[in-house]
Amino acid sequence: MATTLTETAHTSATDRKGRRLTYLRAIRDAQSEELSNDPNVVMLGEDVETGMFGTSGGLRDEFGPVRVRDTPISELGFCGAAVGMAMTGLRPIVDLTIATFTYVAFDAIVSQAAKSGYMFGAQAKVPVVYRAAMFYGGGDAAHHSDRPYATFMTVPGLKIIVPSSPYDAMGLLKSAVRDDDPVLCFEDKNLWGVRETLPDEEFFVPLGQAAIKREGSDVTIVAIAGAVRLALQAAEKLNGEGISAEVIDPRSLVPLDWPTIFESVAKTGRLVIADPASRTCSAASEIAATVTEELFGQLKHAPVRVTTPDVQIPFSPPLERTLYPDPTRIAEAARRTIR
Amino acid sequence: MATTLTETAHTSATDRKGRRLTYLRAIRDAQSEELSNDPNVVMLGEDVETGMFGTSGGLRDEFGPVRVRDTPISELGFCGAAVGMAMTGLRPIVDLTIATFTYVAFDAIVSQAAKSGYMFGAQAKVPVVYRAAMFYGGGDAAHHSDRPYATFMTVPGLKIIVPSSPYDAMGLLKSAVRDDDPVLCFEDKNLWGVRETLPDEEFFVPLGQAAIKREGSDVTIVAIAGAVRLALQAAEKLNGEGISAEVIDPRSLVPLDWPTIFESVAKTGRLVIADPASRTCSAASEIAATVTEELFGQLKHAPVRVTTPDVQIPFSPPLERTLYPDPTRIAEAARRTIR
Amino acid sequence: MTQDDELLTEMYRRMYLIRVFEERAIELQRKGEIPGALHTSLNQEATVVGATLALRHDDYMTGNHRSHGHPIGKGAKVDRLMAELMGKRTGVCQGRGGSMHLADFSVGSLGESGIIASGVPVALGAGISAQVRGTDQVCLTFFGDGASNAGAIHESMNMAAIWKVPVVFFCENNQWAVTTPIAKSTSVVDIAQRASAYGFPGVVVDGQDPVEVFTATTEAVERARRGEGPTLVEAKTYRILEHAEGLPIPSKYREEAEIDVWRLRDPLPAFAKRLTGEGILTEEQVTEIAREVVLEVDAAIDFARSSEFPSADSIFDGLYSNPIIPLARLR
Amino acid sequence: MTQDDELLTEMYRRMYLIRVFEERAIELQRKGEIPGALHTSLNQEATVVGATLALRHDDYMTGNHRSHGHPIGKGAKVDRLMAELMGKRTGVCQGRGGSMHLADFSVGSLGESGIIASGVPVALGAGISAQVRGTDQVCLTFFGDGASNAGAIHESMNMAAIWKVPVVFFCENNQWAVTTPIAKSTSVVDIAQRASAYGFPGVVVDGQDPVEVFTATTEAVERARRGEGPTLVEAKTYRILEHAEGLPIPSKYREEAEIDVWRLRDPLPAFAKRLTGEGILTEEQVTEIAREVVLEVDAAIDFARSSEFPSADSIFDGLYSNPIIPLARLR
Ligand SMILES: Cc1ncc(C[n+]2csc(CCOP(=O)(O)OP(=O)(O)O)c2C)c(N)n1
Ligand SMILES: Cc1ncc(C[n+]2csc(CCOP(=O)(O)OP(=O)(O)O)c2C)c(N)n1
Ligand SMILES: [Mg+2]
Ligand SMILES: [Mg+2]
Repeated sequence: MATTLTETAHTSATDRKGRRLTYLRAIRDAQSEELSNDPNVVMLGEDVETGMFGTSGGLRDEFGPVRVRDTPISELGFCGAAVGMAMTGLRPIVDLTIATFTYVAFDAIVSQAAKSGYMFGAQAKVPVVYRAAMFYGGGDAAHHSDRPYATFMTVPGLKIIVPSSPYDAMGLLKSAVRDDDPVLCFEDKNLWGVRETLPDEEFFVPLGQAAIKREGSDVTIVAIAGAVRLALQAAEKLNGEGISAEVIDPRSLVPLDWPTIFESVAKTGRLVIADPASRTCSAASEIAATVTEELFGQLKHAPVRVTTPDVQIPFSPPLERTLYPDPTRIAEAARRTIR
Repeated sequence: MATTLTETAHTSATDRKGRRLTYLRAIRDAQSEELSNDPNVVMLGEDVETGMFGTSGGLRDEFGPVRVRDTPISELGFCGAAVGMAMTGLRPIVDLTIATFTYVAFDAIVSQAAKSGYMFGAQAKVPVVYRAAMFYGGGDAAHHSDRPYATFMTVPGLKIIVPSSPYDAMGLLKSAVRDDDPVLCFEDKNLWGVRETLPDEEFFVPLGQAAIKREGSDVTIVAIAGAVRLALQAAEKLNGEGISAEVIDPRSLVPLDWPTIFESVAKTGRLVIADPASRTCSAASEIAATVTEELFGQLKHAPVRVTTPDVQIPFSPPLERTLYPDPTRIAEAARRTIR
Repeated sequence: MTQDDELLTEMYRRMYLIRVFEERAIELQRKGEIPGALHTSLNQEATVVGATLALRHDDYMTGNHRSHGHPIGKGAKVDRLMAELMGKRTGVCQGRGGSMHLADFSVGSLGESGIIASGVPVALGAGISAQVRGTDQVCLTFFGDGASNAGAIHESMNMAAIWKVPVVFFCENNQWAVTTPIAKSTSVVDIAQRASAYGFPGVVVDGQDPVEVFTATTEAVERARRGEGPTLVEAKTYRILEHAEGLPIPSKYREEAEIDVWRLRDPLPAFAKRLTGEGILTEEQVTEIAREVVLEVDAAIDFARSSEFPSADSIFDGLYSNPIIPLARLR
Repeated sequence: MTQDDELLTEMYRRMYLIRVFEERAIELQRKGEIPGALHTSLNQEATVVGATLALRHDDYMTGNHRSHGHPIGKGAKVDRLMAELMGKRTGVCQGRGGSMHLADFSVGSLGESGIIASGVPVALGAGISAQVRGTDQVCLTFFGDGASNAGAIHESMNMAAIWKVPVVFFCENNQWAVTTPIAKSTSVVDIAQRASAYGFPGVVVDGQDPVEVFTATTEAVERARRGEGPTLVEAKTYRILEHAEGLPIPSKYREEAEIDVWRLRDPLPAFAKRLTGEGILTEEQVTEIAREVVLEVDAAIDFARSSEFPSADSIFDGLYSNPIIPLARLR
């Protein structure tokens, strides 16, 4: 687990002026701002008071143990509790630490968080955020390496954000906290150390608004979470070969900004999706299927998915290393759509 | 819950001669045959000794309470226990009764059943079958109406069967029990009462072998579980209009019989997928994306998905009724690929 | 009438209201006017009302699949509950919830859950919420004997104990979980004993005696309100009918004699007798309550029947509070 | 040497083997030869070996993320364990598992689990399996103090109790779960007390005394083998190092003084002193054991280092026993 990244001192919107903040720090500060903004915002999770990975460091001291609360190892219980909190006026942020731990809490997230608003005829709002880091590529093996956003995309009633930069991490997370619906926030561990200078004034990134990270005209690359910077590297490579790639980061997977993707593919006629999750029933599959359905006549080539193959993640680094999308595979896929 | 279907007397391969058996009964008899065949096969689940829905009626009396065992309401615990049983020589069949209860057991199924074989370097085999009925269309509301096979398709290491007839229910389930990997069996409640005469001699349906339910040349309809008979009705309609539809039932979603689907689409150039699950990241999306990737040049129209929209299932029958794929929508989709 | 007498009268009235509501609901289900399965609280009315009357109007409550009695006990209007059972637009959940998922937020009923034990952590959260927001609300959560073996309950009880959350864990031990008797599924004779694993009180009460249930629950509620943390209350009661209407069980799983013993312990005539015996109500008043209740339920049925079904274009309402427009709703 | 003396000697040897294995593993992790995080059993050797030596060779065991000590205690060869930590093909899991997921089926080690508490139901299943197959095997499952609050454990304990499954629930209470002290997360002082909720015995032992641990665990194992059901054994021990190597904690969460108290209770010198004091081993024999163990671990490291990494074409091996050929593996 990377830890040199950890920063604990507090930065607020007003005092981050001009500083380059890490992804981790942006998450921490987003929560800090939301805790400051609304007394009904609370945080809970294992070891959040200490702030293990750096996303909650110092918050307990500032906001007290009632609002920033360590929980026992009882994910099912406290994820369900967060629904009760959310339905009665609080806006909990639940830190599940690592994405595979969502499985223990699956019933609370699906049967309670996703369903209560609908099932009770809109009597209930469920403004809860579940955060979880996606560890992969670091020798953490099968129990700590999943990227399960697609698993949750199969569940109507949830919203899902996948920030790929410090800016998005802060802006999306702040929007998620203020959203009246349950939002899952999947944070890519491989981005923890990425730094960026954030705006001086408070800002939000709305859910459902993709970012065009690079404009291009020959091929559209939709990239998710950690794959965004890899896609940009691929685009750079392709540029050297005279191929102009447009890179789009959907930023939220539910809702998904279809118009932006459609517009781009209508222009380029070619689509590559770079998705670090495993292949079957992935976000990549959904995007490929939908774009094909909507824009078939304008496609010059089949959409190509660059994903992790359908396998559990092996511990051994030489085995693991080959699995995820990388700039080479993304560029190769883009070339394939053109040749 | 339909119950007039319940039959409790025992039928074995030898004495079912010529009788038309229901889907439910085929499941029961498959288990009975496997319990007879191998002393290491055991069944567990809530109320299996009584055999609530008719899939285990009489089995406790025949095989005793050690092998056919009622459990407390502890899905996480007993689904995890089944992995320990499977790794030490037993072949458990776990009856989870209704598909949404898999959520409570999600961690056991994903972190233990799906991962142990791989994570322990093939030291372990995990021959466990988890069975669950998909209730939908019967006014059971959001907590009892999911069709979550795609949720589990995102998890490498699991196999998934979706029988659409008494023959397949018996043949697939028997294969699943003898398979050395974890298999999820999703049984469509809307098929419980469907009857069929089964072969006199013992038979198996291998996993990964689709059934061509009707041959056709203009459009391929891949249909899943309860949608198979609806697709056949649609094909009948279409036939009257001079459209020849080929209907394919994949029967298992993992492994999926790609060659059969590709061959059919290569012939027809058109694909409709009828899938009773919700749309996003569905099996339908996966099939659409993969077929497009492999056969783009041969497609005359974009693959069209006929699914349930991304919504939780409302209780009120007039609301619920409109949601699922039906012969009209399937036929309309097929026409759309041709017009 | 003293305040106590009024309370006892209201207790009887609500018990009777549940009784009539459930009996009529069964009829309607058999006639096909109520879709789906129906889990009633018949013969458990004393347990339900003894528990819910111990709560303040603004206290919270969560429950389970056996869900009609709880909101009635908590004071919900039966017309919108009945409309919900019929799947009507005027239903308390706009026809989206149905029998297993009643909820009436206006009386603190935060929802019943069709997934066993999954409403219990929600109750924990409502209790934490009261603490954080600095109110003195309490949350009571109903669960069955079968549910007591689910992990969610263990986790919730531990957290309630360490944080002294104002929650009352209320076990309706009706001796059976579908066809499984408690002795077969549960490692202790009294579920209340489980509280010893968390260091808070566990008490057993006679679930057929509404006053005993009320007294014990009131003590638990007061303890919670004082900030002293949770209590586990176990009421011994019994389910006489099948697990659910519309779910006949294929084979016999319990003795008629066992059922007969409990038939003699029907809480309604017993409580009526006590109230008249103690001079709190006259026979005429008892009859009058019955008459009023029947009228109330009749009116609820009329209301439900004459209500419309939700319109097809409302299907997505409430799925999200900030709606997402699906790209292709029904294709 | 008497049989008892041999056992005590073996006890010391395995404790020492864990000690050296862990210390060397930490060095290798720091040098980058072992990837990922590393949760060691340092200072918990008496607990681990006292528990595992109470098992028969063919008894089963499951464990958790703090996973190296358990298989060593159960008798696994350290060379294949070390190779696994390095991700090598010769590793006990062919390099697929790594530090948190050791398993050695040849000695009954059915696997450690990186997901807290999720190995406990697996142990229940192994116990049920022994019952069904009519063997007299027992399964012991290790879990931590933090894990004791997870629902999976509650469910498993209840089922073990009702079916008298031959399982020993063994809690390594090292006082902390990452940065959370037990008093903050857990509603009872002794986790052993939780057994009262299931009606089976719960015992507390000094986890720094391997003989006390062994004796209590042996009693639990024998009880299980006799068909009398589970026992919960809680060993009080302590984690002196950080939660995991490679996971520095950003802020201070416990007092040095607390750690110091436990430093004085290091089980290895204490046990060596006792063995020599009681005349079971001479000082020379103790030194000789140390020398042998170091050689064994050195050899293991050599073996691991000289082994190859798994080949890329083996990636899918073991994902399925009856393999599925993925359509497009790496596209
Ligand atoms: C997680 C889950 N497992 C199983 C079921 C199916 N089920 C519905 S009610 C019930 C029995 C519940 O028994 P108990 O808790 O005693 O409540 P009772 O019905 O007796 O009131 C079961 C097993 C469910 N709804 N949810
Ligand atoms: C379900 C789950 N939640 C959280 C974690 C992260 N985690 C790993 S170890 C640990 C603490 C475990 O404490 P304890 O059970 O006392 O074991 P110890 O590490 O002290 O041996 C936590 C929270 C996890 N691995 N799995
Ligand atoms: Mg019950
Ligand atoms: Mg610990």
